[in-house]
Formats: sequence, C-alpha cells, structure tokens
Amino acid sequence: MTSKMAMRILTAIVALIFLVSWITKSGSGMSDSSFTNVRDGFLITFAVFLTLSIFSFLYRDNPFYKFAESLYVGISAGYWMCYGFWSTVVGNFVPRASRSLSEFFHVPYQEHADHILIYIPIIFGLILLTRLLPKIGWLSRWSLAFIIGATAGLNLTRYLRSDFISQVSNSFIPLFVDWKGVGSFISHISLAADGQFIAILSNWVIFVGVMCGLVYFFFSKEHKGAFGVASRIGIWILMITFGASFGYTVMGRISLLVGRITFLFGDWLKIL
Amino acid sequence: MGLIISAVVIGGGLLWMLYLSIKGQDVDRRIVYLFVGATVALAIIFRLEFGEVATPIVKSVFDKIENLPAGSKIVLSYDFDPAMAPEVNPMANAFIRHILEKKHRLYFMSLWATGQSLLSVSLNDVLKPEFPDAKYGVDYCNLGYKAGNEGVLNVVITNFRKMFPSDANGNSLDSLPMFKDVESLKDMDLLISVGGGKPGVKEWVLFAGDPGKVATAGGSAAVSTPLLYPYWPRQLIGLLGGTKGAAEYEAELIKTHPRFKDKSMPALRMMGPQTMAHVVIIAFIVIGNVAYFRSRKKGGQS
Amino acid sequence: MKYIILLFLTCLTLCLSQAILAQTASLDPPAEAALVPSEPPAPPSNVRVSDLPNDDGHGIQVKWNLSPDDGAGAKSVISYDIYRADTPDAPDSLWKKVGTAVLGIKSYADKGERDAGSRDYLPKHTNLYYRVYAVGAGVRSAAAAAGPVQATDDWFNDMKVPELVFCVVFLILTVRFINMAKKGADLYVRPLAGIEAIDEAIGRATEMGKPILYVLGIGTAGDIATIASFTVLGRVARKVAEYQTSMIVPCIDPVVMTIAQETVKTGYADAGRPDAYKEDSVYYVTSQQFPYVAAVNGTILREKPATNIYLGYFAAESLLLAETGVLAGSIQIAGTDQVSQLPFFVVACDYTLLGEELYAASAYLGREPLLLGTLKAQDYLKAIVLVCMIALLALRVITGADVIRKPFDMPWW
Amino acid sequence: MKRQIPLVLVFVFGVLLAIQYFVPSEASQRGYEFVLDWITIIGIFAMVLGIWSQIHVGYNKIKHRSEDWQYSVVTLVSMFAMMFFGLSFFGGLHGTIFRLIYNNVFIPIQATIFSLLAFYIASASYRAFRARSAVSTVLLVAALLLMLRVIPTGPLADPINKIGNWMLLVPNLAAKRAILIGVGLGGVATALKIVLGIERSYLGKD
Repeated sequence: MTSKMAMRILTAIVALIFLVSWITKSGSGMSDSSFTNVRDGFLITFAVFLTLSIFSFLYRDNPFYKFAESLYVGISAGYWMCYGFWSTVVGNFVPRASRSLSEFFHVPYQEHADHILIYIPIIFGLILLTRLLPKIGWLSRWSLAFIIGATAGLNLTRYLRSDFISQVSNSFIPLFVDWKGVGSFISHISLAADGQFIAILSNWVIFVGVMCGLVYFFFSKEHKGAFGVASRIGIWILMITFGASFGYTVMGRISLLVGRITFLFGDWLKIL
Repeated sequence: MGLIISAVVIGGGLLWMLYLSIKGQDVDRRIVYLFVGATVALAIIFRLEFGEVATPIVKSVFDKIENLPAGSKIVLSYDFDPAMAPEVNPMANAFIRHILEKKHRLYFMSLWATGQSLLSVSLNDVLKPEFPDAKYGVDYCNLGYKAGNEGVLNVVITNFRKMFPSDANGNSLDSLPMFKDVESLKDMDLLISVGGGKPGVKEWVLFAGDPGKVATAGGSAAVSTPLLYPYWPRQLIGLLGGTKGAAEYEAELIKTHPRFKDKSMPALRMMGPQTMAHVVIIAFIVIGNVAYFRSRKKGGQS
Repeated sequence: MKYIILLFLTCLTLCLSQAILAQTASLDPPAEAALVPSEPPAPPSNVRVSDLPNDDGHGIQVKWNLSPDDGAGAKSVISYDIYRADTPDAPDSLWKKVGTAVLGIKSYADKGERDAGSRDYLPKHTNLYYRVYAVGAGVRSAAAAAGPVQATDDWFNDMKVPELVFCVVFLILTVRFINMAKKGADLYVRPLAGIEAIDEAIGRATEMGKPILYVLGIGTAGDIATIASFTVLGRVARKVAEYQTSMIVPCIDPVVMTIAQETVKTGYADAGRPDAYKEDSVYYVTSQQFPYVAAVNGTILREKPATNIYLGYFAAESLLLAETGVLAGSIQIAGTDQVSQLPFFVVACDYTLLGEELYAASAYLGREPLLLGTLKAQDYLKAIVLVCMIALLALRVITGADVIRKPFDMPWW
Repeated sequence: MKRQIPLVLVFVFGVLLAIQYFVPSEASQRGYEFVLDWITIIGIFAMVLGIWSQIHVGYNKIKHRSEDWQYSVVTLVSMFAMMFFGLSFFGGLHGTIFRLIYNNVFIPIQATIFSLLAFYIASASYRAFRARSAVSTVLLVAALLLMLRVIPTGPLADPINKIGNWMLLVPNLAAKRAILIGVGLGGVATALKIVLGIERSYLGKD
C-alpha cells in the first residue's frame, strides 16, 4: 500500500506544481483579454505536464505516461477520422457522388465525372462492412481480395525501375578513372578527396561491395569457400554502412532533445 | 562556472560508471538516460561552448574571404527553404558578417523561390542592424530570385543583365554603382552557395564555378555534405557541412574579429549540447566495452 | 500621343519579358530602368513537331535548330518560348504560350492536361500548330509556324522494355522452378538465423506463458513490405495456435487490421483451433506514426511479451519500439526493406532480416515447394545480374569503350 | 464461391494493373487512376471498422473493469471530443478548438516522443556497440568515427571528417544498391506469389 500512498503524494505534488504554473503563467500573459491569458496559461502548463509525463516513461511505465498515451492516441484517432472525413469523403468522394451533398458541404460538384464508376468502390466498401455481421462476414474477403490484388499488381512492375534496373545500370562505373598507366597512377597517389586514387578506390569499393552484397543475399548456397569470403566482405560493407548511418543520425536525434529541453527551460521556466 | 559544475557532475558520473563496470556490475539504463538528459540540459542552461577549431575544408573558405583585397566581389546565393534554414541560415549570416566586415562587395541572389523571404530576414535582422553604414547598391545589393534553376546560372555566367534587368527592388543594374565593372559571374572573385538541395552547391560548381573559372565555396545541410565532398579541393575551395561546419566558421569569425563575440551565433550554441552529448555517448561505448572485456576475461578464467 | 503609346508599349514588352523570364509576379521595374530594346536575336530554324511518344495522347514533341545567336554575341538568346494555336495563321492573341526552354536546348515536350476543363488542356486528334520564339533581352523573333500535328494515344511504352523483359524472364524462371519443385526436386536453401529464431521464439513464449507481439509496421496495405509481412503473419499465427500461446497484433491502418484479422483467423483455422482465435487480439490503434508507437510501447511494457516481431515498413519508430522491447526483456526479431532503418534494428534487435530476407521469410517458414520455387527464381536472376556485371565490366576494361550503359539507356533499337 | 471469387479478383486486378504499367494510353491511365481512387474510397469504409475496433476493445475493457480500464475511457472520450470539435459547425479541420487541441496537446507529445530517440540512441550504443566479433567491431568503429566528427578533435578532425564522409558516400552506396536490388527482386516475387494465388493465407480457410 505504500506505493499507492507514494503515488497519491506524487500526484498531489504534480497537481500543485501544475496549479502554481497555471496561475503564474496566466498572470504573465501578454494578451489584453484575461480569458485568453488564463487559457494560454493552462495550455502551456498542460503541454509541459504532458512533456514530462512522456519523459517519465524513461524511468518506468506509470499512470502519468498512461494518461498522456491514452490522450494522445484518442486525439490522434479523432484527428485522423476528421481528417479522413474532410479530405477524402468531402474532398474526394462527395463532389463526384451527388449534387445536393456537394452543395451541402460547399464543394464544387464535378459535372463530367463518371458517376456510375464511383459506385463500384462503394459496393466494395459496403461488402467490407459485412465483417460486422458474422453470418455473411466472409463476403468482406472480396474487398480485401480487390485491394490485395490491385496492390500486388501495382508493385509487380512499378518499382522495378527504381529498385532494380537503375540500381544495376548505375553500378557500371569505370574502375580505372582517368587511367594513364601504372607509373602515372603511382606517382599521383594521394589522399585528396578529389584525387585519382580515391576515385578509383571508391569505384572499386562500390563495385565489389555491390557484388559481395548480392552474394550475401544468395539463398541457394551455403556461405562456404570463395562464396563465404565474398559474403563475408558483403556483410562487412553492410556493417560499415549501418554503423556510419547510426553514428551520423545521433546528431539529429540530440537536436530533437535540445528542442524539448529548450521548451521546458525557455518557454516555460524562462531561465534561458 | 557552468563548465565546472557540468564537468564535475558528468565527469564524476562517468568515472563512477567506469568503476562500476570494472567491478563487473551492469549499469542500469535509467542512469544512461539520466546522463543524456542532464548533459543536454546542463549544456543548454550554462550555454556551454567548446573551442571549435575550423577544419581545413572550412578554414579555406574563411581564409579566402579574409585574404581577398577589400572591395572584392562576392556572390552569396540563398538556395534553401525554411525546413533547411535552422541548419544553413547560420552559415549565411556568418558569411554576411565576414564579407561586410572585410569591406567586400556582396551580391545576394537566390535560385530557390523560398530563399527570397529568408534572404530578406537576414537583411533585416543581421545586415541592416549590424552594418548600418553599408550602402545599398555600393556595398551590397539583392538580385532576388529567378526561376530556371541552373539555367539561370547558364545565362549569368555570360551576362548578368540578361537574366536580371533589375534587382529585387526594381532598380536597373546600371543604376547600381557596384555593377559598373560587372558584366557576368566571371567578374566575381568568389561565389558562395548556401543550400542543401537541387539546385545548390553542386549546380553552382558545375554551371558557374567550373565554366567561369571562378572560385566557388558552399554551405550545405548535413544530409548532402558527403555528396559534395568529392568536389573539394579542386572544384570547391571549401565547404561548410551542417551545423558543425557553421559552428566552426562562427568560431573562426569570433577569433579573428572579436567584435562579433556578443552577436548571436546559433550554430555555436547548438554545438554545445551536441558535443557534450556525443562525448557522453562515446564514453558509454568505451565503458560498455571495458565492462565487456572485463566480463570475458573473468569468464575465461573460471 | 505617339510617344505615349510607344512608351506604353515599351513598358508592356518589358513587363511581359520580365514576367516570362522570371515567372514571378509584380517586379515592376520603374521607368528609368527601361533598357533600350536591342536588336532581336535571329530566330530558331527548322521547327519540327510530332506526337509525343509513350504518352496518353495529350502531348506534342517540338524540336528546333538553335538560333545562330544562341550562346554568343551581344544579341544572344536567353530562352526559347513555345506557342501553340489551332491554325497556322491565327492572330497573335490566339497563340497560347505553352512553355519555355533555356538557351542551348533544342526540344520541348508539350505535355498537356487530359481534362477539357483544365487550363493546360491539349486536345487529342486535333490539328495543332507550333511557333518557337528566340527571346533576347526584351525582344524576340519567331520561326515559321510548324504543323499540323495531332496528338495520339500510344498502346505500349517502349521505354519500359527492360521491365517487360525482366518480368517475362522472372515468370519463366518461377514457373520452371515451381514445376521442378512439384516433381519433387530437392531445392536447397541455406538456413537464415532470423527465421529459425521465429520458431524458437514461439516455443519460448509458450514456456513463459507470455504473448507474442507482432507489429506489421506503419505501412498501408499498399506497401509490398506490409504484404510480405501478412504472409509471415499467417505462418506465425498458425504456429502460435499450434503451441496454444497467444498473440497481440496492433495495427496502424484499418485496412491492414482487417487483412491481419483474416490472416490470423486463417492461421488458427489451419492449426485446427479456430475457436482459440480472439477478435480483439488484432486491433486498430490509430493511423499516425507516433501515437501508434506510444501505444505499442505501452503495450510492450505492460504485457511484457516473450517475443516481439517487427516486420514490414518502418520509419523513425524502429528504435523507439526496439529499445522498449529490450527494456521489457523480449526476444526481438525485426525485418524491413527500409535501408535507413536497418541500422537501428541491427543494433537493438536479436535478429534482423535485411531487405530481401523479409520477402523470403514466408517461403522459409512455409517450406512449400511452390514458395521455394520463387526463391530459386530470385537467386537465378541475381546470378544473372552478377555474371552480366562482371562480363560487361571486363569488356569495358578490355575495349576501353563505354558500351555498358547503352542497354539501359532507352530507346535502343 | 467463398474462395474462388476472391482468388479470381486478385488475379484479374493484379494482372490488369501489372500490364497497365506498360500501356500509356488514355483509357489505361484513367483506369489506373480509378483503381487508386477506389482503394481510397474503400479505405473510408475501412475507417468505420477501425473506429469499431477501437470502441469494441475499449468498451470491453471498461465493461470487464480489466486492468487500466480508466485509460480506455480517456482514449474514447478524447477521440469523440476531437471528432466532435472537428464537425463543420466548429469549422472542420480549421476550427479554433480543434487547432488549439492539436497544437497544444498533440504537437508537444509528438515532439517529446520523437525526442525519446535521443535517449534510446544512447542506451542502444551503450549496450550494443561491443567488440564481440570482427563484424560487430566494424559496426562499432564506423559508428564511433561518425560520432567523433562532431567533437572538436584538433588535428584529427580533418582525417576523421574525410573518412566519415567517404563512408557515408561510398560503402553506403554499395550497401544500399545491394539491398535495393534484392528488395526489387523480392518485391516482385512477393507480388507474383500473391497474383498467382500461391500465397493466399489472408483469404480465409473455408
């Protein structure tokens, strides 16, 4: 029971801080209207409360996080529904379905749209809703079949160019850039970023990397012998890449935290 | 003062963690979290800044502007949008300060429609208040934005007046004294593009710097910096990469021209928490490995 | 009066050229900024028009020879303006400007809109005429109108032959291997640790009496990674049902949820335990990335699943999920085709299926000959790519000619 | 009937859309746009199922007073409140209260959750970057080098920068290409399995 007691005390403290902050913030508002000041004081205090609640998750799961999470999910779901309604139903569907509905929502009715075709997805949509009726629920698979079939068809051919063909064709790079013989190459070796040596080295790494990466992804052969060596190089290249991308991303993530901490200390506590 | 407190808190904590690891205890992840939070918070509260030293790729841009004779002609192009601005705007502002401080002539332009408004923000917030003596048309001018991407460069490399009959304020170029001896980009002493997308630094190199044989420098968002690296040092005299590059430039600027010491240097300020956080994370990795080798040694003995 | 009109016209031309050049509005130059209109550049010559190939029948290709003043001299061309009209001798007001090309460019594709209501509508099967102007500083000159030309539909996009060839080859290989597999040929595939771990993980969940969390990513049913994840989900559900343990599948998209429900249900039915399926185990959370992650993270810490499986399309939430999973002490298996997120999964998860392995997972788990056949077809294509790359590069090194890219730069016949 | 029709639908639409990619004509383009539209419109109906699932799960928790049922109340209430304030009466998506909630509740939580990554990236580095094997050492060294770029390291800064940028450019490109080529193949294979009906677990049993 002590933990429950501790929780209560903690909640009381948080409530107190919240109240003090609200009052202070309302008092220091910029607006002439006291309602706006009180409202903005509440909103910034509440935003701080939510920020700290989310951070408390780092310690462990707790009621404050649970509250913030539930609120967040609820608001998001509600937001998404509204968004879907206004952008898809009103923006996309109504103008083509009915003139009176279009007038009701103040959207321009599309005169020369194919009004009959719009009913096909409606039928599919209604079929989908049969899921809610256990007896004929299996009908909904027709709609799922349509969606899955269409997506599979779209994906069958559409990404070949970006994911396969252009990747392969871009891998044909000159392996001997500006080649003027061995002597010239050796006498010009340097680590300059735009030198010949780095250019040749880079292209070799790309070529060998792609080859070995492909070998690594072979499913039909065990990684043994020469095959094993190549796949080993492949995994090394992958790991260098993963490590580099990871290390590179740190900076961006710290920036996000800086943003939040600046919000707490600057916008709220005003000590910056 | 702040530095000492931070150093004691963080350094002491890390040493304690190291001690725990050597003793073979695993460190709770919450302590790791606490460290990261505390580090960033301390760095922000105490405005910690570290002695950023310009790397050669940044230094060469700085030296170029520093050593050009007063009155040299420099183009500064705003090729970015608000999303990239936090990263690259500090660079542009640092360039403005440096160029005008050295009494060069500064020609603003933009290849991005969105660059125009960001440019006027810089003019109003940095240039006008800090350089009240700088005269429009003599010390600086704003050519504004022109549509056409690298096509614009294709034209101005032969003739400015064809692409820009007038500047952004509607003045004919001939009415601006600083355009008297300028026919095309080839008459410039340095071209600087600040941006992170296309058209950007790369296009300036390929369509202006190379064909016109004009020194070109750039500032780019961190994402596109690796792609530009191979152009240095032959085609680009230097490059500022991301917040880090901007901070190095700002540090160099303050070092050489102390009058900017109390001006806002956002990149330098951003690098404080960044550096601290990176040091702490690297320390974690080291401690983690110490713990690992320690436990493996023990495992091997028993 | 005459001078006023002249001045007015000069200003108008200037404003127009300004607007055309800049395509930005309202940069009215003051009167003293007026340039003396110089001599116009020589017009481009030999304007040719033809139907734009490989389109939906609303585009025209315009080509011309450069003006002699292109690129050099005092009256150099700045750009070329392309105009269109229904008749060759239409008055100037009926010629519609359709586009601009900067100097040095010799062609322009006039891609019109399809809908008659649109401003940029380009009618199909109608005679059209084109005029190309060479534009100098405030002055311009036109070549003779070219035409007539009609835009027509095309029934095959010959830029896409490589894709077609690829698809046919892939189909043939797949069918061949499926037939081989049906006849009982032994198709070997090397073991993949990440996939074998799935089996163990389900066993572990049974022992611990804890559920399995299956996350389909934040993609919609339109992402092929999500579809690949469905195929794995079906097999995992079946094993879960066999082992009589439970699973949680939070979804980010209602359509994904519906398909996942059907898939899991089928898995349970396949295992002969359709009654054990609980509708609420596959549920919808919300359609936005971070709220979804917040909820799943909460679930992970509260339910403490024995195993978390993350397969599908992922973005920044990859590390948020995986680190919380570590906190909960779960075994974690991840897989995505998003290269940018693989580092985080590799670092934080016990097993990671890299890119293609995600797509292969269902074949591995199912071990059905039909599925292994497609895996073999993939491998063969990879082998073909490897061999071609090496051979062509060798050819290039030997001959020194840049012949390699040709087959990919269309059209090539 | 229960299985045959769905399989036929999958096959027909799959093949049609795969072929559509090669046909640029107007009819084909319009067909393509229609199908995309249809998927969106079916998605609206699916949203009903989504709400239903939310309510169903929440209601069951509240009804059975299962653990943490109170939070389901919070979720459902905030969801309906948001939907209520998004009505056209309040100005739809641009309504004052709707925007106020979005900007002052949704956005701060969103930014905070995103910023948790700063902590997680640190704990993941601490735990995972250990030199257990050659492969994990490579991972570790690459990550370390890129992190070191941020710290002022004096004379070492330039070479670290050079190597870091080179790694982000060259091996990165090679690895991405190898993965993408595989992904391209795997995606086609998966789509083909679906269209041909080899993979059909999502279609139910009976």
